[in-house]
Amino acid sequence: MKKIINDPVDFVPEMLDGLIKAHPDQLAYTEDIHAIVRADAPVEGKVALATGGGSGHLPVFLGYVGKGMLDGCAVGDVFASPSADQMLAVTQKIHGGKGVVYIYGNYGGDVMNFDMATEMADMDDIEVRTVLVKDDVASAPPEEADRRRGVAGMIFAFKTAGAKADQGGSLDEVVAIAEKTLANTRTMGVALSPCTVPQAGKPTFTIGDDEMEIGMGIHGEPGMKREKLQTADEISERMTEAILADLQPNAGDRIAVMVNGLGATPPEELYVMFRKVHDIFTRKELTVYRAYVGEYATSMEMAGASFTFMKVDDELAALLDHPAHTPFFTQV
Amino acid sequence: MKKIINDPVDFVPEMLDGLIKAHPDQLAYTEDIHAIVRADAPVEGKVALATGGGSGHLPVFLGYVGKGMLDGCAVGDVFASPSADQMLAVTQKIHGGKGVVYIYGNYGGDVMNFDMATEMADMDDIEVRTVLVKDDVASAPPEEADRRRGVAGMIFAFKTAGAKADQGGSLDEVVAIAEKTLANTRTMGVALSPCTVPQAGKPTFTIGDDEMEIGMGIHGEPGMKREKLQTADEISERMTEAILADLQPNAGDRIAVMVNGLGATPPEELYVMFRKVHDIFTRKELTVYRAYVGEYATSMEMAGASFTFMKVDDELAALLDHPAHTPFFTQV
Amino acid sequence: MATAITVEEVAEAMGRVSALLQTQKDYLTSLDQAMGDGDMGITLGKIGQALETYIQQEATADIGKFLAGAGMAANKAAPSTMGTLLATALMRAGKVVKGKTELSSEDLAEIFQAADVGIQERGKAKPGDKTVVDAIHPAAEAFAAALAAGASAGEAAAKALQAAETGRDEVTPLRSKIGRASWVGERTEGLVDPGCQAFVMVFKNIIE
Amino acid sequence: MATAITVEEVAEAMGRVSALLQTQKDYLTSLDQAMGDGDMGITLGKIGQALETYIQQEATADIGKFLAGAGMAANKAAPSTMGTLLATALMRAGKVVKGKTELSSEDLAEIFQAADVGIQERGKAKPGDKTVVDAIHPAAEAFAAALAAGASAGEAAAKALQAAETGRDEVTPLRSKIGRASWVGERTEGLVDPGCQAFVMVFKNIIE
Ligand SMILES: Nc1ncnc2c1ncn2[C@@H]1O[C@H](COP(=O)(O)OP(=O)(O)O)[C@@H](O)[C@H]1O
Ligand SMILES: Nc1ncnc2c1ncn2[C@@H]1O[C@H](COP(=O)(O)OP(=O)(O)O)[C@@H](O)[C@H]1O
Ligand SMILES: [Mg+2]
Ligand SMILES: [Mg+2]
Ligand SMILES: [Mg+2]
Ligand SMILES: [Mg+2]
Repeated sequence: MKKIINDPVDFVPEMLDGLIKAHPDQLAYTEDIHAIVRADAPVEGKVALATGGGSGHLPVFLGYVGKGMLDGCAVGDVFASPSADQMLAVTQKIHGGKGVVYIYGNYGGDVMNFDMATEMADMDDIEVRTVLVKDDVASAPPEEADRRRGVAGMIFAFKTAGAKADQGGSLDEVVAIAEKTLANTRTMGVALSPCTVPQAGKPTFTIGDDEMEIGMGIHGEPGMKREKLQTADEISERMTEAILADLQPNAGDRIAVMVNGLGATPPEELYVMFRKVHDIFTRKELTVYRAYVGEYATSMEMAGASFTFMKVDDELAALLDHPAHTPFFTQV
Repeated sequence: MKKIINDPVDFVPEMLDGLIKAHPDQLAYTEDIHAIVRADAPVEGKVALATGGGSGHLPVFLGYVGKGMLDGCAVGDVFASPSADQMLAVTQKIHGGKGVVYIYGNYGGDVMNFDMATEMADMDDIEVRTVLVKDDVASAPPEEADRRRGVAGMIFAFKTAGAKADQGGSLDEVVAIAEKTLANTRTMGVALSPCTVPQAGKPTFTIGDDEMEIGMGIHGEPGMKREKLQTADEISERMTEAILADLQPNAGDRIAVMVNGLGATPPEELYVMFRKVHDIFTRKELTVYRAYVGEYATSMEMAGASFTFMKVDDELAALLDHPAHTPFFTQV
Repeated sequence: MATAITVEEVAEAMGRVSALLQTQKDYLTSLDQAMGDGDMGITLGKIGQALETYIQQEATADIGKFLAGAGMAANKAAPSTMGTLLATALMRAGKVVKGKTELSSEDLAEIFQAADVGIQERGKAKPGDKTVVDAIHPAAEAFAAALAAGASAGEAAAKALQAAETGRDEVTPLRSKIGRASWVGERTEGLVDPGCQAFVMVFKNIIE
Repeated sequence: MATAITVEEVAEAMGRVSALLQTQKDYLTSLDQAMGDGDMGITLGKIGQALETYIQQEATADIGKFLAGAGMAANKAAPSTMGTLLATALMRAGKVVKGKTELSSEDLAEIFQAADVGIQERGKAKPGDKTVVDAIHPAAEAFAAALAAGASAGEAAAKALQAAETGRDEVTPLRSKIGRASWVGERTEGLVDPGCQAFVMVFKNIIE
């Protein structure tokens, strides 16, 4: 896949520079441009939320930094963790006196560096709590759910926990909401084409013209199974059934649905898939509480999609409905 | 490029069905699902805005139907005009007693069918006014500006004219704003890869792995020139200079900037380009009044980008800032 | 080609054209991909399908009504540039022979001219802009001229086909001046105009 | 390998490793592409670059300080899994020889063990999970055991390399149990673990 870039080494800092210049009222950074915070950080008296991880997933992560969602995030190079230093810088800058919650995906590099940052923040007397996102049902069976990787489901946690913090929730309450959200959230994806890490210069994997990879991760990690490309309805049915088998909702339940494009797949195709999800839900007497169809967590120019379902009760529903305003996510 | 679709013949109706199901509070349709209107149409006492054209450009067109922007749109098959019938159905449904403004791109099929619809609406005593979008500087030289095609610049016209109508503007005033906006708006694009019309089944054009097409249209129409792929900075510089040469702003002018992805190009690359635009503007003492970086007018899974610049005065700036709320565009 | 043509014969010719548009879909698309957006085969194929259905359902002896109805069906099926022009041509043709159950050679000439004028009015292209007008306009003129000179309808049709082909070939080296192809600029020079080619194919099929 | 090692020698070895990481970038990336996200060569290459700069700028006789500083530079340069583990290993190694300007064979064994333990604590992988631990852990053990049995540092290093290679090969047929590769499941069976391979390459380079 061809890219519009300059020297691959400059890709991430140039991208971040562009982002800050495009959203000067919303975003700012510490001394290190990899450590990005809300322009009005710290919000005194509010629990602060931070996330982080590799670049290449926009709007994840920094597209969700703003009112009603995150206070800051540290981003590394493409698909690479930011450093503990950078996470610490974000933590220090956003701390509004009520503690900081880290919500991020279950990836080794990120976990180790956030752990180091937590140890360092502790020396600054900043209370840090961690909620790991492990929503991808394709990455491990239910018995080993702790091993699952974190993908698009994190956005629902940013949204509800961010709303709770915005409403004045305590550190414990915000953490509890993030955990409750993730306990009710599951994701599964499919990829049709690879993506290229700019500095690697060639695609992460190869795939036949008539093939798809069910269960692909958002870094191009091989998925569960390589198969012949199926129709939108077949793919949608399979992913929906796989997630529902894990989530086990009851008839009458309300479920927030995210149909997420991985990069190259156009919104038109996402809506064709959403239609099928909606039909299956209707058949099973499940209600689509809110639909999010678009690009929410990507792998640069990868073609493919993921479905995320979140079972909501009145509390989560209200938090999901709370307004938010960030560079990539505005809800009124 | 692989697609997640069912029978290609059903692509557009299924996509539309998904869209309506995802946004039931915002969108509705007449008897024909190709004729889409605001859920609360008609808004009595407001000038109504309509657009239309082929499918495959989401968020264009129906992503902009909603409060503060459009009242309705008719969409055809992929890259094909809707029928005069469908445009008439939209017109009848959205008419709130103060007339209807058609704002759409300068394409033969669309023009002929909107003209037919206008003739039919006239028989219903609905006053219809037409503003053609001709913003693509690559499609004809300034002397033949009337021949230019309409691309992403139409979104600025939807925004400002929609705001004017939302504020109670008269038919003449809304038309005047649309025309003023477009008189101050120019676009230019570049494509790196083709897209495939589902029913055609193969890419609209072929392009070498190290080539780009400067001036490509959003339907895969060949552009001005096939060249070796350049860096993000070089491409950005060229497109910026070409547009500015046509727009001829003065030092100190405020310009709204849209860096638009055509489909497969990730937001990361768009921000790398925006950074360069911002730098050039700073050098030339131009101010970025507002930045829109993302996918605003696409060609399905085409890789590439377009820049749209709109020179604003106080009036246009205020209309651009007016809130809007549609399925793909929310501004607070 | 008989001198007095009934609605059955019109329907039969339309049926043949419908089949042709569907079988030549990919070829027409490939022409439009070279200098347009690659949808002409798809849209004309759809119109072929719609006309096929229309022929089967419509039962009227009024050739004018039959043609106008076909035009409306065509516009609904695929309102692209060529689709809309074809629809316009059919509607205009229907208008001039409204109420007739048989067509004379002179009626054919009128139909031809109405289609030609309708296309020019709707699309605003002039001869030489390199559009379908450059095939249909000389063809309509040649048909009328041949009839006036005493030729049979069949002979006139042969002359018209020749004129259409010549028209098509004359604009091939030129640059497209209107429509989507005009944006392709100099790269259209030497490429056959898809609309001209479609007209020649369809007309050849009608008169054979 | 001399028995008393100075900071210059440590820096020299680090310089060789830095060069190796940069030249083997593509190879390491290809290993990670097969069962991970394909960034290991990039990140280790960056660390190589950062260490090269670090060596040139840092002037201290304290080997402990020198190693810990290298760890911090490495973490900043590329905090991926392998990068962070390498950084952790360097920091822990620095800690156990803090203040020393010369290293004995016993110091080397301590460094080795501190790196091994540090990696296990930070990454929480156990032997058999198919990670770099399966190369470094047996190597550290073999090095200490050989020294205890009276071998020279050079002989112990050779044994350690052998143990690392064996460890790497023993887990190759297994399925990855932790980290990104664990999500690839059975398809990792038979593929060499990139972390193990990187360790073997680096260690071989150090002792040669
Ligand atoms: N204004 C016009 N008037 C007459 N014919 C036109 C006009 N514009 C384009 N054409 C014809 O239409 C053909 C393309 O048809 P089609 O693919 O349906 O167009 P589009 O995809 O642009 O809607 C051209 O080859 C040309 O012959
Ligand atoms: N938890 C862990 N503990 C120790 N080593 C690990 C762990 N997870 C992964 N590894 C090692 O890291 C290697 C991959 O490194 P790297 O590409 O940097 O990881 P990532 O891209 O996932 O951050 C694996 O081959 C494995 O040897
Ligand atoms: Mg990685
Ligand atoms: Mg078309
Ligand atoms: Mg066309
Ligand atoms: Mg990796």
